[in-house]
Amino acid sequence: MIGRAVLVEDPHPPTPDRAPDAASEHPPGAVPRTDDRPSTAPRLTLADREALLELMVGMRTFEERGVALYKQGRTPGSFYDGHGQEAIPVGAAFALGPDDVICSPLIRDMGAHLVRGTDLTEIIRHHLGRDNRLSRGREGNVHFGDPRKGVVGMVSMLPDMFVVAVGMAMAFRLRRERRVALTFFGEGATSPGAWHEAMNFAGLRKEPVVIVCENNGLAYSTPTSAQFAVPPAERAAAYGMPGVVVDGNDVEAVFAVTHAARERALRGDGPTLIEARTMRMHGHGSHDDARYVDPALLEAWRGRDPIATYEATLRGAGVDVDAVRARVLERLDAAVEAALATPLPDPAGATDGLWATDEPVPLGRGDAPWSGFAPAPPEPAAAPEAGR
Amino acid sequence: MIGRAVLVEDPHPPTPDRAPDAASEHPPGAVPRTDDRPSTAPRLTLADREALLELMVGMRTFEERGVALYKQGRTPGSFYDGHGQEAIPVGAAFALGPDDVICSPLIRDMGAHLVRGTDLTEIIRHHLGRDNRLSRGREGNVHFGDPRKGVVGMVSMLPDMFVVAVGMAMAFRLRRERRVALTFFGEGATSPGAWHEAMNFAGLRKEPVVIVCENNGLAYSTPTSAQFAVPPAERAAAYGMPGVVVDGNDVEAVFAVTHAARERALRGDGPTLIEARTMRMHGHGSHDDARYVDPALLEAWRGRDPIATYEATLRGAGVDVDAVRARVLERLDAAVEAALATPLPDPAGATDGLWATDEPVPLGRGDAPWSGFAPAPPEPAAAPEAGR
Amino acid sequence: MSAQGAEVRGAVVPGAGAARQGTLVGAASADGSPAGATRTMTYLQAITDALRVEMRRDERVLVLGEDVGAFGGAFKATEGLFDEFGADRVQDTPIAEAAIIGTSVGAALAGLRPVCEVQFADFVATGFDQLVNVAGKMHWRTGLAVPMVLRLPSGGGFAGGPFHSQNPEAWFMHAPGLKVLAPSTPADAKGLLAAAIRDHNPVCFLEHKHLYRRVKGEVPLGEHVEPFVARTVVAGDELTIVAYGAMLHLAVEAAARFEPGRVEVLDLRSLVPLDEDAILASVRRTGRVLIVDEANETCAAGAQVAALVADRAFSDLDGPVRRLAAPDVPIPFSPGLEEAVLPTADRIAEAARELLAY
Amino acid sequence: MSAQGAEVRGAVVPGAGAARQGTLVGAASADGSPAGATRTMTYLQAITDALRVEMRRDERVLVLGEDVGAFGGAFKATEGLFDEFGADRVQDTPIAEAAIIGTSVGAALAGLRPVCEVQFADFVATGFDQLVNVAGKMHWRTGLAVPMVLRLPSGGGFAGGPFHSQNPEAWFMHAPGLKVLAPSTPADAKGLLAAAIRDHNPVCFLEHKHLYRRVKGEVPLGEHVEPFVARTVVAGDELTIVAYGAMLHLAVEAAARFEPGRVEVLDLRSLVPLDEDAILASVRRTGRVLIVDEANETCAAGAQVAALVADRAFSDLDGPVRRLAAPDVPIPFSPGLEEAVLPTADRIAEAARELLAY
Ligand SMILES: Cc1ncc(C[n+]2csc(CCOP(=O)(O)OP(=O)(O)O)c2C)c(N)n1
Ligand SMILES: Cc1ncc(C[n+]2csc(CCOP(=O)(O)OP(=O)(O)O)c2C)c(N)n1
Ligand SMILES: [Mg+2]
Ligand SMILES: [Mg+2]
Repeated sequence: MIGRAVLVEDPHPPTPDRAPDAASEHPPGAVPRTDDRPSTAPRLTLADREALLELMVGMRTFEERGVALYKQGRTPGSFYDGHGQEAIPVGAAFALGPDDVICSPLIRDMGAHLVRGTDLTEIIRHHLGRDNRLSRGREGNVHFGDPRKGVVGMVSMLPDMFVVAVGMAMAFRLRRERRVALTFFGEGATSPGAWHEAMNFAGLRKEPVVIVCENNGLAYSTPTSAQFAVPPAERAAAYGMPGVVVDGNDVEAVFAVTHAARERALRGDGPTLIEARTMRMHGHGSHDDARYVDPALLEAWRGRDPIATYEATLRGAGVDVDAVRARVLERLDAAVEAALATPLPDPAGATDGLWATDEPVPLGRGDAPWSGFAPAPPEPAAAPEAGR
Repeated sequence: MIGRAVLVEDPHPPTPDRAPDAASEHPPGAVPRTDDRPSTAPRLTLADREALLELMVGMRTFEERGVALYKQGRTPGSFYDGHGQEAIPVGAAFALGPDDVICSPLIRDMGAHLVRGTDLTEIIRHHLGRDNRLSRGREGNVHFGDPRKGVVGMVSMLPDMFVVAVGMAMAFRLRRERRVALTFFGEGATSPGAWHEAMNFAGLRKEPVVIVCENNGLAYSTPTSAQFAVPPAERAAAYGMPGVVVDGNDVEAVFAVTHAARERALRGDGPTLIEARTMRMHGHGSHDDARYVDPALLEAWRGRDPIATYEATLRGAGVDVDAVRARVLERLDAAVEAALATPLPDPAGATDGLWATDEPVPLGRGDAPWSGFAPAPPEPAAAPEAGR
Repeated sequence: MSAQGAEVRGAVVPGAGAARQGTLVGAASADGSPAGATRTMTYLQAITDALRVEMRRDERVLVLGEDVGAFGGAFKATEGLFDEFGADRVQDTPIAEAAIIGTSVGAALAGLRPVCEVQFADFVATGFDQLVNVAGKMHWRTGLAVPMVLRLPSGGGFAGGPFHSQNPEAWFMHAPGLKVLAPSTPADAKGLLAAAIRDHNPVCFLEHKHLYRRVKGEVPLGEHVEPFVARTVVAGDELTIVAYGAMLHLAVEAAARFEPGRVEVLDLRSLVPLDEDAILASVRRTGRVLIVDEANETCAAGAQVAALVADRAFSDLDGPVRRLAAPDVPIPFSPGLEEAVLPTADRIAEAARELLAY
Repeated sequence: MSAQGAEVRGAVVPGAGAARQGTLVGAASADGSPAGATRTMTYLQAITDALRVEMRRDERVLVLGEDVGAFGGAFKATEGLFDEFGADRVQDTPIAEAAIIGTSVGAALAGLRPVCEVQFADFVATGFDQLVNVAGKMHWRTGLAVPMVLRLPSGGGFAGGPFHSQNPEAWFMHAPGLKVLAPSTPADAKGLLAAAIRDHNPVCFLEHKHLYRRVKGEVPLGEHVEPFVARTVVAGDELTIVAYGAMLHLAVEAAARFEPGRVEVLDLRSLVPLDEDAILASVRRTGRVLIVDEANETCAAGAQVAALVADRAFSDLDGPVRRLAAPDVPIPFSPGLEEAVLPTADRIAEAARELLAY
């Protein structure tokens, strides 16, 4: 979806002015602070930066359309979006190499699927319950991943896929592969026991896993003050791993800390927990009007919208932001049209594919659009079709 | 079992010389360090100290007999002991008031049952699978507790009863009662997810719970180096609660930190995690010869035996140690004899009592032998018979 | 479906076990509503009403779970309770099912009566250990009662997909020491929940999400408890359809397609204890049985009912013991697929027709 | 009991389904043992042998669990593997069943073939969610295979008490996407475990602790896999006893009390997939069935078998579908109580006698 960016000298080192004024208090209310910008920041070319913007806009535009389709009654079940959190999945996934895996993008992480190059039409088909290669209609809303792109879809139980990611990372370590597993979850997902077990395994065995915790201040209706006593990043030390707080509304900051965490994992130094602080701007899902959120708080965060901010920056750097938006919209329109024209899955096949009968196919390689990666080597074997 | 000690002026403040030379490394190998003796140490009379010794000797003597009965084939199933760890359950339980609950004494905590005054004959009947009021033969080995004494017996799944203890403490808090729940577990039991959930609930809601983690260096065959990256006490901060390391072989030190933790909980300041460092001197159970443990390590720890050390101290203070031992042995002999004369439970009753049909009876009050507690008020209602 | 709900209410006919039915507490209730008064409520409102009435009646009752506080719960079952009873008795918890269940066990041991909510029944797997090993085994092992209720919004039919559609009741049935209830009507939802709260044992209370707002009915005001027994909903002589929860409504719909008096429909209401007498009495009389489960077929509640009938009513059987259940796959998201998997009134009627012709 | 083990080995008689039995791989194996060679092994040794052979054969296979490394596991099932294969392939884990299972899912997705051990099957409840929701549903949802084996030392009979005696297989049977195996003999323990490791799906492997050292038998050396089908262990014409795991031995002992040829004993071996054809073929021929479960009765594997028979073999039945199982209480510790609860050969024989007289 995003072309491989040309390597242009445009280092764009993270500057303190992009890190907003810090308050060490926990959101909601507090403006987050990036306290651990890696000293050797990775380079982002202007094309990279344009790609980052395009991906964030892609996520936002897709989700706005998704809400509309849901409200029109075209999307069965439920719909969730990550409005205002686009910088986190996009920035984090942008730091991944093609062999890395994401296990799994969560409820607010549509952008991560886009970075990896998952086909947008397939995603929409999936959401609409139409026949598709990602889920064959067996799953809906945020429950998908494209194994062909090195992405394993989530399950609902939080944060089960973090545990699975640690297992994938273990396999990479045992086979001495230069790959990491990246996992996403919200701050509320740090409360289940599975989180602790995954953290302990990862920290103890120094698994090459990059842990992105999106602290958006809320877990459904529950504020962080009713979720835990100590913010996630501070808890990382209890597992022998660094915890890093980053401004989750700053896509380049998220990219930089994720890049550093990946480098650390590849060096064999183990996992990093990245706590990306942000705010959930919409309801938990499209069914939730989030009346329980203080409007003033939302208003304050609206001024820090990751896309608007970045757009302003890039416009200043000469990017044709309108063209970016136009490209995104054109792709989306085409994809929605194609998806709506797709039939529902054949009910006759509802029960097939419970059992795997063939030798498992390895996960495929994801797109790795960051210019910092060398030209991509040829593709390995393809990943399996869903449920086949 | 232990008479209420007479209040004698013998403050016996903990002195630095009882805290062994410290090494901050983690056992096995390292000699533990008491880094948080409470500044206002509770007073122990000479009678209290004699009681502490008697309780530790009581545990040791009982368990030695238990091993013998097991090896003679009189004890079905398995047998576990806490040889060398007596100071922890005894010292910790000694700090509890009559209304406090223990939920639950674990695999090395026989001494806690003795402090609460659970009938020794019943305990032996339970171990032997004879009819008894604690378990009616439905449970064996370490799975018992006497609800009449404010003690809830353990389940095997680690550390499930910690979660339950947090719930009991919550009830105390909600009802504004001046009581705490004390829970025990080994360092290995800090790895399951349930531990994290319990820690989070306790720390977040400031439940009046006292958490005693017995770090004996091993979980079955697994050393702490394969269990976690960071010792338990250091992890307490991640839950907003203090973590205290104490010499688990020093009964008075354990008493003192538990007393302080209880006071803190009663003040409404929430839980404390006490990490009592010690060494598992026997196999995991009597079936395990623990060949995997370095003999030199055991030898080193043998010199720090909590009973031998304390005996020497108390002998110097004028306690008739031999009389203590004789009393313990006499009681044990009588109890074993009575237990061996007890019939097996009637198989006809094997399936009764699955359902509770009557209004639940509250837990009873435990013995609180420490002289620091005022004369005990009259007993409230009795607790239910097991399974009836 | 609300029409079906009405049908069920209208069709309650005295049958086997009917003598044991009805409201146990008929006197004027805590909130002063006159004895015998009713109001039309949804299944969901009836649940909230049960919680409110029992919380007023017994101050030991408290509610805990994710988002059950000021927000009123993901399905709004606890709406209004926070305002009335405050944060101590209506507690928002972190996301931690094992702790929700485990601290409830502790609170129950300490004399409270917790009613905890798992946001979707599917998530019970993350707290399963506390439920089956700690709560379920406690009384038999130690004599200590664990009076608590676990509310489990369960079931499919609305594109919830593999993680929001499960019917996990058979897991609980296979774990000794847990009572298991699964109401199909608003009045039963209230009466069984209230009775569960008063029970001295851990009770798994399966509230069918798909009935929450789609089924309405008259519900007694004030105190109302129902016994843990089955109820004959439609009387008939030639075939017994055994169902519970959402399937009950489909069974009634299917039964209505036959001449009156042919097909009997038995609503189990309680799975543990299972009303074996009512099941056997009905099947012995009709000689034919069809057992409907929304859950996955293998080792489901229906398998237990089938095994019971095949053993103890064998000599009265005029045909095979038939079952209709979801096949052994997760519940699919896409509505067409979901419908292909869940039992429907059509399929129930077809199976009934086959059996009647046997 | 080892005498019973011998009896079982001696009594293997060709019956329904027998054609599908036996060693699939008969050629000289990885460790160079000649084709057809066997050695007497305990059930436990056979398990270790399967692990060793499969680990030699396929470097993707790794073992993980609590104390499975240098210590060799609580039951010594992994003894010697650490020395041979090292710490990467024989991993000691922290006490964390969800992580043991969940990281195994991850490793499987990444191309390895983890065999993980839960120290006692009872503890599976603490990792239940990863098993049923992540592992079990994965392939159907996403098309991704999860080739992993969960070894579950299960069952009672040795004063293990309520937390060390469970037979949790029915929970897995009610969770779509998990295969469930329960061998009764050393040869099957090896052959089914090896086949489980080669299978591309998550497999719950129930090793009966009470058989570990008490049952010996000839076990093929080198590679040996068994198909997931039932086996007729004793042939008979008048009654089918369906059993698996430890109960199989009691069933054989009970069958031996009748004249040869009357009582057939079917060893299920695999619960998912369930060999419905073999069960139905046998029952249709004998007309009578007794199903024995060591697990708690309600919704057990036997309930599913009973439901199957009552539906699809109904017209061939000459008597009720009988079951013998543990009643619905936890398994007691004291030996006399435990014996009162678990099925015995006496009780099986008595039930068989009753049925034969029906
Ligand atoms: C184990 C578990 N329990 C409950 C839920 C229901 N649930 C879904 S999303 C959610 C809130 C998640 O909050 P957070 O992790 O902060 O993510 P966010 O929605 O804020 O992105 C809850 C409670 C779940 N998915 N998993
Ligand atoms: C959830 C769970 N998994 C596995 C076990 C098996 N098990 C029993 S004791 C034990 C070791 C416990 O070690 P630790 O907590 O350090 O206590 P210690 O034996 O050293 O006192 C294990 C693994 C268990 N009891 N619970
Ligand atoms: Mg959140
Ligand atoms: Mg230990």
